[in-house]
This record gives sequence, structure tokens and C-alpha cells, in this order.
Amino acid sequence: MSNTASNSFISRCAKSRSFVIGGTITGFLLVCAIVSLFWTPGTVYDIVIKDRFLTPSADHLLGTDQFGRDVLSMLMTGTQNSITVGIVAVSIGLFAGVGLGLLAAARKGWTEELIMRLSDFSFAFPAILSAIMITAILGPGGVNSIIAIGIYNIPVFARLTRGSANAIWAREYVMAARASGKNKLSITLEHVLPNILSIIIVQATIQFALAILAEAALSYLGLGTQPPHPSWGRMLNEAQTLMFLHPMQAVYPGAAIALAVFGLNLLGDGLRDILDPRLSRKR
Amino acid sequence: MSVFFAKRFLTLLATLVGASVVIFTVMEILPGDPALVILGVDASEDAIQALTKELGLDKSAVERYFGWIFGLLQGELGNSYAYKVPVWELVEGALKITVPLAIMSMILSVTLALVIGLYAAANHNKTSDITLMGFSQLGISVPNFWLAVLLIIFFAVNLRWLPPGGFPGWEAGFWACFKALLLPAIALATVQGAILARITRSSVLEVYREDYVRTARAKGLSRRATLWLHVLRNAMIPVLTVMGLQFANLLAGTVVIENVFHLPGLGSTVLKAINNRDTIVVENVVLMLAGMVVVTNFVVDLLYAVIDPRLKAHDL
Amino acid sequence: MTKTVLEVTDLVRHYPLPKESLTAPPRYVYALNGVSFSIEEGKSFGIVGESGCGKSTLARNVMALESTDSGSVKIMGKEVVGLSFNELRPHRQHFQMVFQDPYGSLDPHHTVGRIVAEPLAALGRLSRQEKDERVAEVLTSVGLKATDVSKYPHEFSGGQRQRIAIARALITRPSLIVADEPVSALDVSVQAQVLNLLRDLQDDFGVTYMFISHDLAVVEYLCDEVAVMYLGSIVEKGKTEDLFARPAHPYTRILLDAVPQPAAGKKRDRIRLSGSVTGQTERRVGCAFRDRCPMATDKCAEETPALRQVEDGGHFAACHYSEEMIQRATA
Amino acid sequence: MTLLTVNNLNVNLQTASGPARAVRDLNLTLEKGQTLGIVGESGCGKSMTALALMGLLPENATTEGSILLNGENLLEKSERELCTIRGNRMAMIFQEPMTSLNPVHTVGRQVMEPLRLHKRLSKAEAFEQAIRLLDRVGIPNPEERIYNYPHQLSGGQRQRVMIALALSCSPDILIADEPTTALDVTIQDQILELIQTLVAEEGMSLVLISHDLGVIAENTEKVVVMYGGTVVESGSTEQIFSQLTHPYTQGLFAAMPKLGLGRKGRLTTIPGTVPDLVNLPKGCTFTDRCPLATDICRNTPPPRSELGPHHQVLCHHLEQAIEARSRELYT
Repeated sequence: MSNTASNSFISRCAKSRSFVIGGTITGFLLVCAIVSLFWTPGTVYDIVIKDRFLTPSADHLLGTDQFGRDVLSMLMTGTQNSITVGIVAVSIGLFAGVGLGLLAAARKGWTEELIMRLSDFSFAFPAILSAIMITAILGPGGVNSIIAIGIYNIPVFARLTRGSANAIWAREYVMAARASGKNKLSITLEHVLPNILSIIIVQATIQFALAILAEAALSYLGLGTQPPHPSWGRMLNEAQTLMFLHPMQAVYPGAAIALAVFGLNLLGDGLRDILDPRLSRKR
Repeated sequence: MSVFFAKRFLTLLATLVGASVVIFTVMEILPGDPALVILGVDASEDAIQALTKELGLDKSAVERYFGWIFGLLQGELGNSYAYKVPVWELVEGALKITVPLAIMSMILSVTLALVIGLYAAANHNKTSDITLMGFSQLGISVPNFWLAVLLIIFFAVNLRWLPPGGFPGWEAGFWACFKALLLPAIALATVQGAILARITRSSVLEVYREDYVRTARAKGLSRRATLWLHVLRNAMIPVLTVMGLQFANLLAGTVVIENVFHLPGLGSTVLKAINNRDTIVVENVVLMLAGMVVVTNFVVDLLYAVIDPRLKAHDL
Repeated sequence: MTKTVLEVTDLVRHYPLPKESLTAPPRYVYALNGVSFSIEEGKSFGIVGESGCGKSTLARNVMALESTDSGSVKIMGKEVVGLSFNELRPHRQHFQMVFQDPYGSLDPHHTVGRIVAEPLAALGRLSRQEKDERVAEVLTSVGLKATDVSKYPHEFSGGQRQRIAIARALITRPSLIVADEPVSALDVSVQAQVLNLLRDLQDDFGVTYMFISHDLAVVEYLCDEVAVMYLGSIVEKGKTEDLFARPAHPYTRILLDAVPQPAAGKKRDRIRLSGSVTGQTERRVGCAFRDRCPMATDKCAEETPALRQVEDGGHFAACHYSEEMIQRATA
Repeated sequence: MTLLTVNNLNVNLQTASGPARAVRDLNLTLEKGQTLGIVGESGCGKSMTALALMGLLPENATTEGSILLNGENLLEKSERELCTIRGNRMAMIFQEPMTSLNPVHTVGRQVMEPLRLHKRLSKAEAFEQAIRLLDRVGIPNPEERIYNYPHQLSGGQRQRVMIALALSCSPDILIADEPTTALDVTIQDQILELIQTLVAEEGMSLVLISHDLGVIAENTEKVVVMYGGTVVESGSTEQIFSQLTHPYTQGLFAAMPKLGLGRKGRLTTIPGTVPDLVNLPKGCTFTDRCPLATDICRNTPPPRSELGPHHQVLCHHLEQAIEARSRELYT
């Protein structure tokens, strides 16, 4: 029986076009990140002035930048940065946000009111602006921008979790568990969490993509990842002044960001179709 | 007065008060002494102390907070530390860029979203639907500041149709300003529009499955008439929610986009002010941005009541 | 000597409503207005009424799933109202519940074994083997296979799911099972299977049922005693055969007459209800049913009828004209 | 001339697990002014039949056969032509009065809509007509109620609005799909009575769909019993209820708790569950649950036997089934 269940799960995965494309792109980026840890086609940290602005060739598939660094290698190494940002920022949001959301749904009353008002409140601040302010306090830098983005993820997950958890709390099987003498903690862990997990996973994928976008924006403004560590956003920043002479320098990193975000969004959509058949039937 | 309206209005006020406290606190923690930044590291201790006193920074934080708030209530924003001019003078010009930009991109994105979303929903699962949704997925993925750069390269550098950046000022005439804001507005609206288009489509499709839509079809209404007369208004409810939330993102986007296009709007003002440790400007501008978001969401809440009579009965 | 399993005395539950305006006085849904009854061991007690009469609220209060405003609920002689959730836990093995929706009442992520074993949590101290044995035993007793433990709810049909729910309620060998509309979501052919099962289980294990339903025929089939509820109060109660043969409250009579009969070409002669339901949010002097009652008089508006014995053998009704009603039925 | 004739209607639904035969080889006739009941359990195809008649089948459905309304085949009509028939010559009432009205429009606007669409009435004329219709279906103060939104009405009143809406263009045929299933018995009684009266006054034909044998018995002249997407027995209501013949009809009747039986006896149960429409047996759909079934039932579609005038039964073992009437068919 578990065999047929897993089979149908795999076949559902294979059937979802979004999942296949998104998964392939995400997988490709992961491979890039891992490979770049050990090997890149060219130099990333060394400045070779004589090689600046080379056009694409066999040695430099995407050419070089104004410091003579290999663009492809920088893009590959930039993947590491984006993935780290995504993982850390989403984890912060996930643990704190899901925890608060579950608490709000289980406790109700003023706890719920307080958590929800706080998260409402945080929505009044435009995300990037908050991140800018947080990095302004903590100083520009990769770690600080990640924390800023992570904090911003907390209310997103808190809201989502509380909303879906409330729906589960209204189910009869939760009432049956109450009637069995289960306390709220064990109901939360045994019934509520497993039933909302798929929704949270889907949202995590989407927040991952948003975190990459946000980090790129911060780095672009010079508040995120600092030189010399390669980051797609900072590459764009550096390319902007050269936009009129060397437009392709601005095209590559942006395309990399777009590809990563596109892949993750598709993956999220695909996961939604697979994990929540009720929703997928609706589209 | 109705509970619904009162509740929403109180939330609005509370959010604004809370926002002002948070902003002020953040600015207090912010490392860097405005006087030091203004005078430079070489300045003498006396000069710094004198300037600190002159700027009123020697007073306690609580005093300064209430000074700020009471000033605001009287329409006084105070003077910029860095430029020694009233903050309003700095902000006024910036508002005249950011607000039209935000409105322009909002209109653009909503129009885009409704047209695409409705068209895709009406052609559910046909090629046009799938293609449009593919493009919208792409639209969501593109970072708006990169799109801005691409737009500049294409429309300003290659085609030379539109200026690559800068703002001529409203004295230069509406048309010139419109042209200056068009590319930034498109860059902002594309992403927001793509998100909204997807929401619109799925919301319309969801409402299509409601029992009352079947009732409408059973009355003999055509598919198209059902869409306009019965589906649309119900489908707008979730779209409106997202629209309200999007506005915050749109404003945030302007901060970055203004930077790309060298527009002296609120975003540039706030970035510059943070660098200058011109805290009073930062406080005012951020509070203004938060205020815009809160007021927009308040308006959205009121719109709900117009669209959905059930709210009126329960809460209004 | 029979033992009383459930004794409910003067149970009251009013839900506050969200305020309509800032100045308006607080409003309530009067879900239960002083309900009293008791159930003897091994009997089935039916509670009938239309939607909004408070029967589900009653079930939740008896099960101590929400706080009670006032009154007392004694299960196996132990007062349940006022106990904290933790204090109550060990006592919960004595009363279990079966819900209406066979799809919503089973967690889709749990196996049947886990679902059925859940109430054992109240007992605590069972070994793994002991648990497995009891699950297997209880599954067989409701007509499922012991090997079904590792399956998930979605692999079962509605009727089988309801059997799983019944197995879950039975596993602690409770004295009382509160069943809230357990068959109303099922098809007729499956409903009969579940009703028969409930009867058999009573014969085999001597469980006591508090059986809530809107379907009079189902209640008549299963229950020894019946109470009819209207707007948060019991308007009539008594032995099933007495109450169905000689309804002493006009509302009971109307309910009975409204049930369509599956018989060839008979146009029934019946008393019909006039008007629509008075809101649950109003409290007035007099009989709550008077606006819809075909035989209401001025007395009904002035004097609230008390629940009183109208016939020997514990037939109670809350109507000024019960004797006339009985006379009419016997004539 | 016969108003409505359905010949060999087949409805197939494309589902994830394969094509489901929601309706197969369905034949019906309906004269002007006649009332027809379709009875069966969930998944028997009764609702799909109704939707097929209205041309409102879901997108994944394909149809074969013919539906003749006054000799015109509806299945061959364009969507535009169907729009002039729906709500005009054929109207429908749905099960859920709570969700079948648009929550953001006033009931007046919704009742006026078909009048403006089909009768081309002006706004003022439609408004007056709508008030008359609301009054006709028994809504008190229609002049005020016309401005109400659906959520301001009770379930019964909403169903009355739905009836007003269906009635607005005086259709030839009214299709009511489980119109009272979501309502309380007393309200059900009122609504069915209203439908009866209106159908008689207007000379409309009625197709009443229900799972409740009682509702069908009291409100129709002709009955079609459906199981597994196909008709197993049909005839006049009198005939069917006095001579239950098909094993399924017999079982369905015996499984139903009936008022007045008391606690005596035991309900008959039909073993098993409703069939999976994707994997139906080639022959009789009831094979797997039928006590009389033999090999021939599984593989050969049962013949249609005329038991009396218009009383048709589809069963391979007709004699045994008739003989079983006197005894318990199911044990």
C-alpha cells in the first residue's frame, strides 16, 4: 500500500510540468554552487587588469568584467551566496514565524491578537525599507542583510501558519483529539503541524525566491554582500556605471537572478499541485 | 459610528503611533553622531558639542520624540541636520516624484493584471492562458531594478525614445515628466502586475466554481455575461487584499528604482539621509511611507465593505 | 438496580455575539437555556431538534469540550463542569464521542491504527503490545479487519470511516458514547449498516448512548428515550413509544407530521407550522414556540410553560395544552 | 406530444483515474404537467442527469444520445441557443440555498435578471414582477425583502427566492435537484408544498431529484430509480411503492428507518458500498451488492422488462425478485 502511495506521489511529481522545470532549474543552481566551491573556469578574486572587458571566448565563455575577472565564474560563485541567503533567511522566518503562528492558533485570545497585530504592524513597513534601516543600524554586509530579510519573513510565516492552523483547529478530528484528552501541545504537534506542512513548504520555496530578490536589491544598493565576495546583486551594481558601454555586464547577473527566482517559483507552484491536490484541482 | 469603521480607524492610528516609536527607536540605536558626520572627523570637541546643542540633540530621547510628534501634529517637520533647511523643503520635491510614480505604476499594474488575469481565466487551460501564465511567472521572477536597467539599455540607449534617467522637474511640463517617469513606472509595474494577474486569474477561476455561478448559468446567462455580472465582483475580494499588500512593496520598490533612474524621490532622499545620519529626515520620510501604506490599507478595508455586503451587515 | 450514567442538570450556555455598534448592549446566542435530563446505564437517549436548537452545543458541553456557563454534568457520578482539562483527562475514558462528518473527523495524515488508539492517551500506562491488541479487537468488533490498522482514512468509504470513528470511541470501553448526527452524512443503505452496528454494540458491550439527530425515524429506531429540543430548551421528553405515539407538545407533533412517508399515494393529513424560526438571540417571556404554534393563545405569551409530567411513565412536556394534544393523538 | 424525451443518454466524465460513466443508457419521458422523481444514492448519476438536461455539465464531460425538448435535440444546440432555453423554458433549483445565490447582489436584482434577459422587461416592469414573484413564493414584505442580500435571509427563505427565480419566466420544466436536503424537516415540508402548488397552478412539469424515498413518494407521479449511473426501475409512483421489484429498490426501501416501526425489528442492510463509476461491471451495476446476482449479471446488461403499463425493471432475475417481495431479500 505504501508502495502504491509513493508511486502515485512520484507520478504526480512527474506529471506536474512546473515541478519538473522548476526542480531542474533549482537542481542546476545547486550543482553550480557545489561545483564552484571546488572549481571555477576562471578567476573570481584575482584582478587581472590586462584582461578587462574581454568578449566571450573559449577561455571566458561570458567574457570578463572591468577587473578582468571571469564573469561565468563570478556567476557560479554568486550562486553560493544566493543559496546561503535563501536558506538562512527562510530558516529564521520559518522557525520563528511558524512557532508564533502555531502558538497564536492554539492559544487564541489575546496571544493571537497580539501576534497578529504585531505582524499586521510589520506589514506597514515596506520590506526593503526595513531591511535598509536594519542594515543601516548593523552596518552593511552579507550577514546583516540576511538577518534583515529573515526578520522580515517572520510575520509572513506567522500569518500563514496561524490562518491554516486555525482551519485545522476547526476540524472534527481535532475535536475528537480534545475529547480523547489530548492537550493543545500534542494536538499541535500531532494533528495541526502535519496537516499544514505542505502549505508551509510551498510558502518557504516562494520566500526563498523573494529572499534572493531582496538580497540582490540590497547588494545592488551597496548594503548587502561586500566586495570582494561575488554576489549577483553587487555585480549588477558594479555594472550599472558601465551600462552604456558594456551593457552585457548588466545582463548576465540579472538573468541569473531571474533564472533562480523563476526556478524556485515554479518549484513552489509544482509543489502546491503535488502536495495539495485540492488546490491543484482548482486551477 | 459603526464598529467596523471605528475599529479600522483605531488600528490605523495605533499603527502610525507604533510606527513612529519604532522608527524613532531605530534612529536612536543607529550608530553615528549626526554632528560628527556633518562636521567631519577632524572637527574639534567643542564644535561638535556646540552643534549637538544647536540641533537639540542634547535633550533626552523622550523629549525629542514628543517634540517630533507635536511638531508633526502642528505640521512642522523640523529642520534637516545636514542641510539646515526645513525638512519639508527637502521632502516636497521628492514627494512630487514618488507619489506620481507610485500612482502611475499602481494604475499600470492593476490594468495589466486585470486584462491579463481575466483574459487568461476566460481562456482557462487553452494555449493563450498557459502562455500568459508562463510570462507572468517570468515577470514575477525578474528583479525590478534589473528590468529597469534592461529598459534603459533598450529604450534609452539603443532606441533613444525615452530619457535614461533624471527628472526635469514639473516646471518642464507634464509631458517631459511623464516621459521621465514612464520607464521607472513600467519597471515597477511589471512585477506587481504579474503577481496580481495570477491572483486575479485564480480568484476568477475559483469563483467560477461557486454554486451561484451555476445558478446564473441556469438562468440563461452566457459565460461572458456571468463573468461580468456575477464572477467579477466576488473575485475582486482577494485581488483587493493583495493589491493593498502590494502597495507597500511598490513603495519599497521605488526606493531601489529611483536609485537606478537617478530620480530625486523619497527613496533617494532616505538613502542619502541615512548616509548623512540626518535622522530627522529619515524619521519623517519613513513615517510618511508607512503612513501611505497604512492609509492605502485603510481605504482597501473600506472598499471591502462596498464590494461585499456581508461585511456591512456584520460590522458596519 | 440501574445506575445513572449521565445526569445533566440545568445546563446553560450563552455565546456572546460580536457587538454591532459601540453603544449597543451585549447580545447573546441563547444556545442552552437550562437543560436537564439523565440517562440510565445501557439505554439510548435520543435528542431531536432542528438546526439551531442547541443539540450540538449540548453534546460539546456534555463532552466538556467548551466551558459551560452554569449547571451540572455528572458522568458516572463525577461532576465534569468546572474541572480543568488536565484534571478531567483520566476521567475521559468513560465518555467518548462520535462525530457527524466521517471525512472531517479522521485526520487524513494518520493511520487507522493511530486514529483508533488516540483515546488511549487518556489511560497513559499501556504497553505497545496491549495497545495493538486493543486496536485489533475493537476494529473487528465494528466489522473492520485487524489488518486495516496501517491504512489511511482516504482508502475507506464513508460508512467504513464512520466505523473507524466508532471504533475510536469504543477503545477505552467507555460507559457513555455521545453521538452527534453519526449517520446523517451517510447514504441510506450505508446508514442502516451503521445503525445496526450501533445497536449490536449496545447489546454486546452495554454502552449507553446519547444520540443526537434531526431524523425522527432514526431516533425512533435506535432510542429508548427521546428529548425534543426547541431553541435551547427541552420541550418534550419521554419513552420513545409514548412520545412518538402521543406527542404532548405541538412542536413534536409538527415534526412528526413533516416527515415524508415512503408509501404509495397517500396524501397525509397534518398540522403545519406557520411563521419562521424566532431568532436564538432573543429572550422573551412566554412560550418560545408560540409564534409558530397553531394552537397558541394569550396564555402562551404571558406564562412560560414549565417542563412537567403529562403522563405516567416519565412523559414530560412543556406546553399548557399537553393534555389536549395527548387526547387528540389517542382519539 | 411528449414534452421531454431522453433517449439513451450517456454522460462520461474524464477523471484522473480514467473515464467515469456518470450516466449510462438513460431513457426518460415527461409529459406536460407531469411530475417525475429521480431517486438514488450519492454517485448514482441523478445530479449529472439534471445538469445534462440543463446543458450545464462540467467541462470534462462528454455526452451521447439525445435530449428532446418539444422535439428539438438539446445536445445538438449551440451554447447561444441553450442560453435562450435555460431559465426560460427550463429552470432549475439547487440543493444548497446558502451558496446558490450571489452574496454580493440583492435578491431583487437576482430575481429580476432572468426577466430582463428573456422577457426583455424594463427595469421598472421587472421590479414589479419580482415583487409579485417574491410574494407568490411566500416571502413576507416583498417590497422590503427585495432590497435584502442573501445572507440576510434564512435558509428556507433563500430557497423560496431560488424558486421565485426559477419560476420567473414560467418555464415548461422545473428541475429541482435535492431542493430540501439542506433544510430542516419543517421547512422541507413548506418548500415541497410550495413547489407542488406552483407546479399545479402553472401547469409546469417537474423533475424532482432526491435521495429520500419519502420526498419522492409524496411529491411525484412517476419515479425513476437510479443506481450506478443507470435506471434500474421506473414506473408510476403508485406502482413502484406498492410493488417494489428491483433488488436495489427493495433493499433501499427496507434499509430506510420509517416512522412508526418503533424499536421492533431490524433494518435491512445492503452489503457493500456504491460502485466506482470508473470500474463498473459490464452488465448490471448492482451485481456486487445483489443477493440474487449470478455470472450473467456481471457480464450482460440486464433486459428491460415491462411489469405493468410503464412499470419497467432492469433485472436478469425478475421472477426471483418478485417472489422475494414477500420475504426478506437481504439477510
